[in-house]
Amino acid sequence: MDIRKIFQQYSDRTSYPEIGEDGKPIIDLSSHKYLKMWQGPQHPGVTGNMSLELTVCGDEIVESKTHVGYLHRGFEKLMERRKFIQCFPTCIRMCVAEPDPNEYLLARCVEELSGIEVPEMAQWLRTLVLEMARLQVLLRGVPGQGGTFALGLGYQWGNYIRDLILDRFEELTGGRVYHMYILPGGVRGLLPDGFKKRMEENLKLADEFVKSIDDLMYSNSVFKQRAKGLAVIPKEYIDKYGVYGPSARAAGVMRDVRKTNPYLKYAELDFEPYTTTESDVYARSRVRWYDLQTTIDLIRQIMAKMPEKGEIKAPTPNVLHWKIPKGETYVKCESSRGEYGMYMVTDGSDMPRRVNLKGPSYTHANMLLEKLLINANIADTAGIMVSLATCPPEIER
Amino acid sequence: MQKIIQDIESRYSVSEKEIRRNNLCFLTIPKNQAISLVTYLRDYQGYSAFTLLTAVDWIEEGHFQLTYLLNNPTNYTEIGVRTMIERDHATMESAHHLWESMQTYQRELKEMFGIDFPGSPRVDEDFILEGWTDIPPYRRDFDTKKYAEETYFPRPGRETNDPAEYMKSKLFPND
Amino acid sequence: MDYSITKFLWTLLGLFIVLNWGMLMSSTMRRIGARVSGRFGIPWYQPWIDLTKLYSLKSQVSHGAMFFLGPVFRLMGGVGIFLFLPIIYGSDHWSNYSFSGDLILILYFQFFGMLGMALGAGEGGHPHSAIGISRGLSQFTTIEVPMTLAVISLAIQYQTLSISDIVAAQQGGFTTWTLWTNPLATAAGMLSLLGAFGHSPFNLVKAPNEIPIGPPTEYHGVFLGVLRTNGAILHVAEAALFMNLFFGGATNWVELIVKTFLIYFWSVFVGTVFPRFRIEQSVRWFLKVPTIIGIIAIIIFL
Amino acid sequence: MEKENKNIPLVKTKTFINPENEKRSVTAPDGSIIEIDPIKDYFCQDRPKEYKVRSGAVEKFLNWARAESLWVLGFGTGCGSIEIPPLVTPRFDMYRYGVQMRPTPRQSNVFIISGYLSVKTLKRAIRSYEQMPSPKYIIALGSCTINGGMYWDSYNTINRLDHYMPVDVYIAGCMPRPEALLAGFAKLKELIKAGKAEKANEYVRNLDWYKANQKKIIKDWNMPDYNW
Amino acid sequence: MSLKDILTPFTAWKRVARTPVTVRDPFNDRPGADRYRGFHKNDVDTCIGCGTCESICENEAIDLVPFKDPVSGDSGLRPRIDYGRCCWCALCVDVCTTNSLTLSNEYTWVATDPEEYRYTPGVDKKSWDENEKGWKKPEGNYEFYDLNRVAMHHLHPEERSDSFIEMVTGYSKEQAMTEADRCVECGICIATCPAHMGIPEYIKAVRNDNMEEGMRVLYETNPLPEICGRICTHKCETVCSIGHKGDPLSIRWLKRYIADQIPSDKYKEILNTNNLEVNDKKVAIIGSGPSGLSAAHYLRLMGYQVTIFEQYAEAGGMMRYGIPEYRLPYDQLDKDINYILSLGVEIKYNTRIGDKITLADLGKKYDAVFAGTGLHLGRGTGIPGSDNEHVYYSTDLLRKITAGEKIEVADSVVVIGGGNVAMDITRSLARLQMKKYGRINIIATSLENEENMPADREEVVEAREEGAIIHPGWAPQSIEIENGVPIGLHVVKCNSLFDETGRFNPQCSMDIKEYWPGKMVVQSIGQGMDMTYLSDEFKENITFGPRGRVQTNEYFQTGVGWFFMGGDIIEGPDVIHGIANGHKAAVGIDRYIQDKLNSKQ
Repeated sequence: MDIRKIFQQYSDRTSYPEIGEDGKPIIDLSSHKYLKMWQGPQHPGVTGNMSLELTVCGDEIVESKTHVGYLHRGFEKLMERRKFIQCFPTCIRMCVAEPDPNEYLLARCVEELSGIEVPEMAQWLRTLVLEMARLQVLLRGVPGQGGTFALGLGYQWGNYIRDLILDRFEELTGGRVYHMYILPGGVRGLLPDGFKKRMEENLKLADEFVKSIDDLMYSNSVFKQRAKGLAVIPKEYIDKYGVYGPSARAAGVMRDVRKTNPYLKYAELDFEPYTTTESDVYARSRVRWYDLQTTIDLIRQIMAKMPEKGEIKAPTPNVLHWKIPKGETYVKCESSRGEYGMYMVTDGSDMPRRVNLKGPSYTHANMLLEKLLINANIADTAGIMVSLATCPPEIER
Repeated sequence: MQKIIQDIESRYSVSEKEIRRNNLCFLTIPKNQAISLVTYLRDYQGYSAFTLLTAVDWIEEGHFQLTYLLNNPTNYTEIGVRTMIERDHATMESAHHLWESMQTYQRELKEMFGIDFPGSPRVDEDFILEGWTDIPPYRRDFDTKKYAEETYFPRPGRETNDPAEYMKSKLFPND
Repeated sequence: MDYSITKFLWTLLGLFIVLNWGMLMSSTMRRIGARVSGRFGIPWYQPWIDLTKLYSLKSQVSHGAMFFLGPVFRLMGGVGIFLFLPIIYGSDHWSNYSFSGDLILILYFQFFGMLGMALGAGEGGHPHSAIGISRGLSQFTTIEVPMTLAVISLAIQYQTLSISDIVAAQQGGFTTWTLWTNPLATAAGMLSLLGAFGHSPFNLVKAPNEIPIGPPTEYHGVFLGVLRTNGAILHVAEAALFMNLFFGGATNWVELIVKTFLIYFWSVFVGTVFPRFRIEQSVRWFLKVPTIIGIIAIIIFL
Repeated sequence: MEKENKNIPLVKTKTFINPENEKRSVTAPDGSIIEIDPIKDYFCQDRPKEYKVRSGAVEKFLNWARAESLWVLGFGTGCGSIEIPPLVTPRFDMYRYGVQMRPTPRQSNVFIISGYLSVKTLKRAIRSYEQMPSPKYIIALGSCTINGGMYWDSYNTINRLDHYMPVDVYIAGCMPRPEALLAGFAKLKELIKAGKAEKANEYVRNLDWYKANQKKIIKDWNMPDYNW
Repeated sequence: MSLKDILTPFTAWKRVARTPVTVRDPFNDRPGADRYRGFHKNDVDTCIGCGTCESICENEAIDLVPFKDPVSGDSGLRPRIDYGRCCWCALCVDVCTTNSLTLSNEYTWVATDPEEYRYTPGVDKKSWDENEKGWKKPEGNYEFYDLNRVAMHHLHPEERSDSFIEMVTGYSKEQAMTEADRCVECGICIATCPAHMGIPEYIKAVRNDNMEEGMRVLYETNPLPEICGRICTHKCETVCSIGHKGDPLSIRWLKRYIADQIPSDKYKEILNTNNLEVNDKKVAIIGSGPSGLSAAHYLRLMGYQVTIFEQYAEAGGMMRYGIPEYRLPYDQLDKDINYILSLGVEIKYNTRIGDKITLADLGKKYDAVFAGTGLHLGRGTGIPGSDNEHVYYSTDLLRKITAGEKIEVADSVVVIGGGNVAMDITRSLARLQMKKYGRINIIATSLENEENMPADREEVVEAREEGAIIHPGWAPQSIEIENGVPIGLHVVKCNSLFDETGRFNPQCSMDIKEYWPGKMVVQSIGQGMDMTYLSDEFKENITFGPRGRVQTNEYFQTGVGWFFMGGDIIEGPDVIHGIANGHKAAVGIDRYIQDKLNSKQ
């Protein structure tokens, strides 16, 4: 008798609960077989401020609903009553963890609709800032995957280096979290003296971190047991559910805007995003780990290739009453989570008619997460959420 | 891009087209053809990835603009399908059968703009707001500043002066 | 003075020392863990402040009588182990109430605390408590299996169920420790100890980012203070138990402190660098590796 | 100042109760029909009580213990929560100051309102706050808690936190840096040691005013007035 | 699960021996970066209270609160920041017109009272006021608005030096919109403009390409936009907030641009003056200069029957007879004047008050009289030789040029004076010389040195471009006369003009001498007024101030109730002052008449 088979027989409950005729699971709470359980918003395992309404049977989730809106500030509405320049401080707060793509996208939308060319130097600086932003997110996000499985050590190390990167941001942009660096037409300053040297020191630490996180997490038997085979995203889900960035690349589908629709200076940089096909939590985390290395390498490349001096800002009309002709556009860039896009409609006035931000979390955290959580263990909700890199503020904005 | 647009124009009545970049264009289509075009693009033209669905409130003209933005993951181009729907009792055909992620967008539009998508799953559930009783907040006729000032409590003690007015009142009060 | 009263007072003094050592040990462990992270960590006296604060809080919630009794039962689990454990070998004052069959009783007390917690936390009504308890009970059952196997192996080896006797049998210097005489039982025991201390990868009961924080979710103030008191006692007592069973016991306090520290550090050593198992993985693991080792340990001595 | 605020007229709005929480009769598993009132059954309905301030050296000693053992509720209500991880990680390490994170409100005594509160979060924040045992303290992090900050004209975020929850310490900034938050903790410790951090009792005393303000904006009030 | 996977994680323990990386003293060990955006600082002395910080702030975090009494070019307000709103984006710093607002790199502010978080940087003392680090506007070509004004196209000196055609071509639409775009709409200029024109409003109209709206704004305060758009002394531009960092806005040219865009036949329609009411009250106006026309315009809008008495054959006063055509073409002048006349203003040319009609007659016939008779008499230097008949006054010459009278311009000319009128006559005579002789030989000299010359800078520059020689800093001593004709001017070096008390007291070095030959000498050192129409009975009731100027109340009402005076005779030579006086006098006259009516009833 194969003991393994008996275990599997009892652990495989994919057909559980029964599915009714309307395609929905039959869940009778009064049968005392199921328990309704909320995770979040006050829950350390939930990324950011959102909540999951789980129906569990034992430790297993049979139905899940995500509830968002705890961070809704109505940005898109607020931006409709702000001038273009005033949108910037507002806009960057749409995603707290990685605010720079917001800045870039809004600036790009404005530039594209009003036809402004950005100077060379500013483009390099923008690329640098975007990569630095990716670096600081990944330094938190990569070990954060271990954190969801209670391996907090890597998170501690990563966060320290992230803090150092934030110091570099502070030097360069004047802000620690909200940088307000990219403005329409260009950026707000050149590299300070000695920046490259200090950055290189930090990158060395990051290199060491990459190595040690590999030892700690990816070669960790327990982590492998937890993460491998968990929450597999089949390839056909990529388009159906809208899967972007590292999550799609873990499924073997190349989705990286930096490569497919190069923007800024990415066409001049040499990099190859990593893809794999396992598509489980481990693979997604591993893709991010490779991304981290790519990013470190890219920052080195950028710092080597960028010119020393140059114009940082193209002249713009007076920002106090800048009117942009009627039009609409969609621009996108690659955030650490995937394709990050902004759709802007202008109507010829000095305020945008409509701004819509599309972050990958919008699809990841709603339909995809709900789908992946079914038949998962309660213990894995946090791991799955983090592996999809959900960022609630970009869902509800 | 041009080829696809010509192809679409031969099949659907495109009333307006705007080519923004060589990989992005917007087409305006009558309401009843929109879902058909989206399906066509998805199934026959390779626009299999759905990027976003959003609405724009053209209150002056009395209609909502719905934009379905589709992405072609093989040649990396994007087509925005725009359609205009009546602002009063706004209703649109649901497209949740095309992409799973669509129902989230439709839920959001229902809540934020009040556009109904009959048949879309969970479309009536609260998505972002909770217990909202005012008009849908993303509509242009909803004044968020006024609402905020009436509902929340702005801290008193703020007063400002317009430089021109202030100088006028101080320097030549009799004018 | 009556012997029983002096005995009781000595035991209380022992309990007090163990409590304080337990708290110092926990803060020290946290400081060591913080060092690996690159931090300083809490001050060494932090547990005392926390405890003072917790006892100063008054409860505002009531979930019924069992809710109050939960921490008390839990405390009884910890104190119970201590009470029947000869913590210093050969000392009349510090041998507590150990008797010839104390090993069995202590195994029972190990479970007792968890059961008490189950009763109390279940009354709390919080789903996290319920899930935590169900996890805790199932995990603890499986922890007990290798543990019991190791104890059985020892019992066969030393032909006794008295801890004092087991310690006595090891008093021939370093090499007579069970660690060397019965390494397999030691291995089984130490592996099950990982589960008993509740550090990663077996901290499923409290699991802060899954079911924060398990059974004690609803407990606060004095209740939490009691639970923390218990934690301090329990950790030292369990470590002392293993010290007695496998590491030759202690003949003085210094030895006790060093040995319990090292035994406790073993779980921290593992816990710091491993993530947490899922419950079924944990159960499976305990039923696999330590159990097999334990069975072999028994077979060898049969 | 507190009195002055109370003169602001409050608009009565209809209170909505989630259907799940309405009074209704249900069939029990054994077939009998029972009346349930979830709000009454699930929650406690007593008014909160002020915690007793002892006098003299005892209170001083306890205050010292409270100040040196600040347990922070791990509830990131807004963007400010992005600066909490640096505090618990090596760079700033707030543990060395006796500040620790707790995952459940029952065991916390400091609530960091990290930035703006949307109406939906406010409801949860109030509930979490009320579940915390007294003495409890609120640190308001960032400008949004003072006068609305960035989101002063948003229809979904509150402007002034002190109308809904009693705030002990305010920290200006958007975001305030971790150091500012540490300074906030230092200030809070100072207040507690001086016996001045009595805002939790103030909340109890002015409960009706706070509740009226809260109910004015939380229309879907499907929880009891007092829920500890 | 391999053994390696179990053992490798333990390598993490090697970190236990490392020193913690924690910042030991977080409050002092890690100050903000040099560019950190911390709390606000404001240099209140540099700040002009323009309020651009307030208008760019998306959070309405900035209030302008009074700091001191306003003066020209400084609103006296200073920004007060509400840290319950601020988001430290530093857009206010980048947009600041004077670079006075900066951010320090301090960032810790903990308080128990939320009301504390409103403060006026620079006024309320804070610990970070002396902090030099922090965010400042980035160096380099980083501006939120264009600091350089759109250059106005002038005719080339060679093209213009022999003709009287207008030398300034005016803005094209594109140029005007670009220039208008630079405005930050602070409104500081309004107070400095004597007429208090709604400058930001009409610039906004230019930006929006809404000329009709612009026209309406202009006519609210200024009925002579074409004229003002060309020859206004644009005091507004001296205080323009953009001027602190870059070129001030070309407010004058934008005004001209608006007026130029509207054809004269559209005026009535745009300004809605087709059917003006007429009441039975009559007002007489003496002189059709800017103040007279302005008063006439506003009185007419109020419904009064207005009659202007003009001593010359054409209306316009000094604007026509004092300003050469290349600066103010007559057709543009006529455009403004004709519009005012077309409103129903009656004008009597060649009618000099004091000759046939006396002021007293007017007082009887009309309900009120306004005199804007201006300064059109030349003032002499009084130096030896200045009584020669070939020593001219500039006013006389300019008038003759306008009237088309023949002027015998000599082939070498010396002009005494460094004001705008001196430049006008210099350049006019240069043009005549060019026409007659084909070359220019004209010298202008002034007491003031180069920096302090009263003429507008551009006038001096243009005059030099056209070939005139300008020698500032010389005091005329005597005119050399030979055969009854001047042949030259003796001057000495002038060192300073005013003594310590500020009185006019020129100090000259008599040993540094110069002699400039010239067969024609023109005196242009100021103008005097002709007050002969004021008979003694009036003079009793009218108070005179220093330099013979009449003292009036704020509505330009003299001691004689029905008699109002305004313009250059009150304020000195300046078109825009004249216009402002006329407007205000019109209000005063209206009040006076209404009061009289009310008291009768």
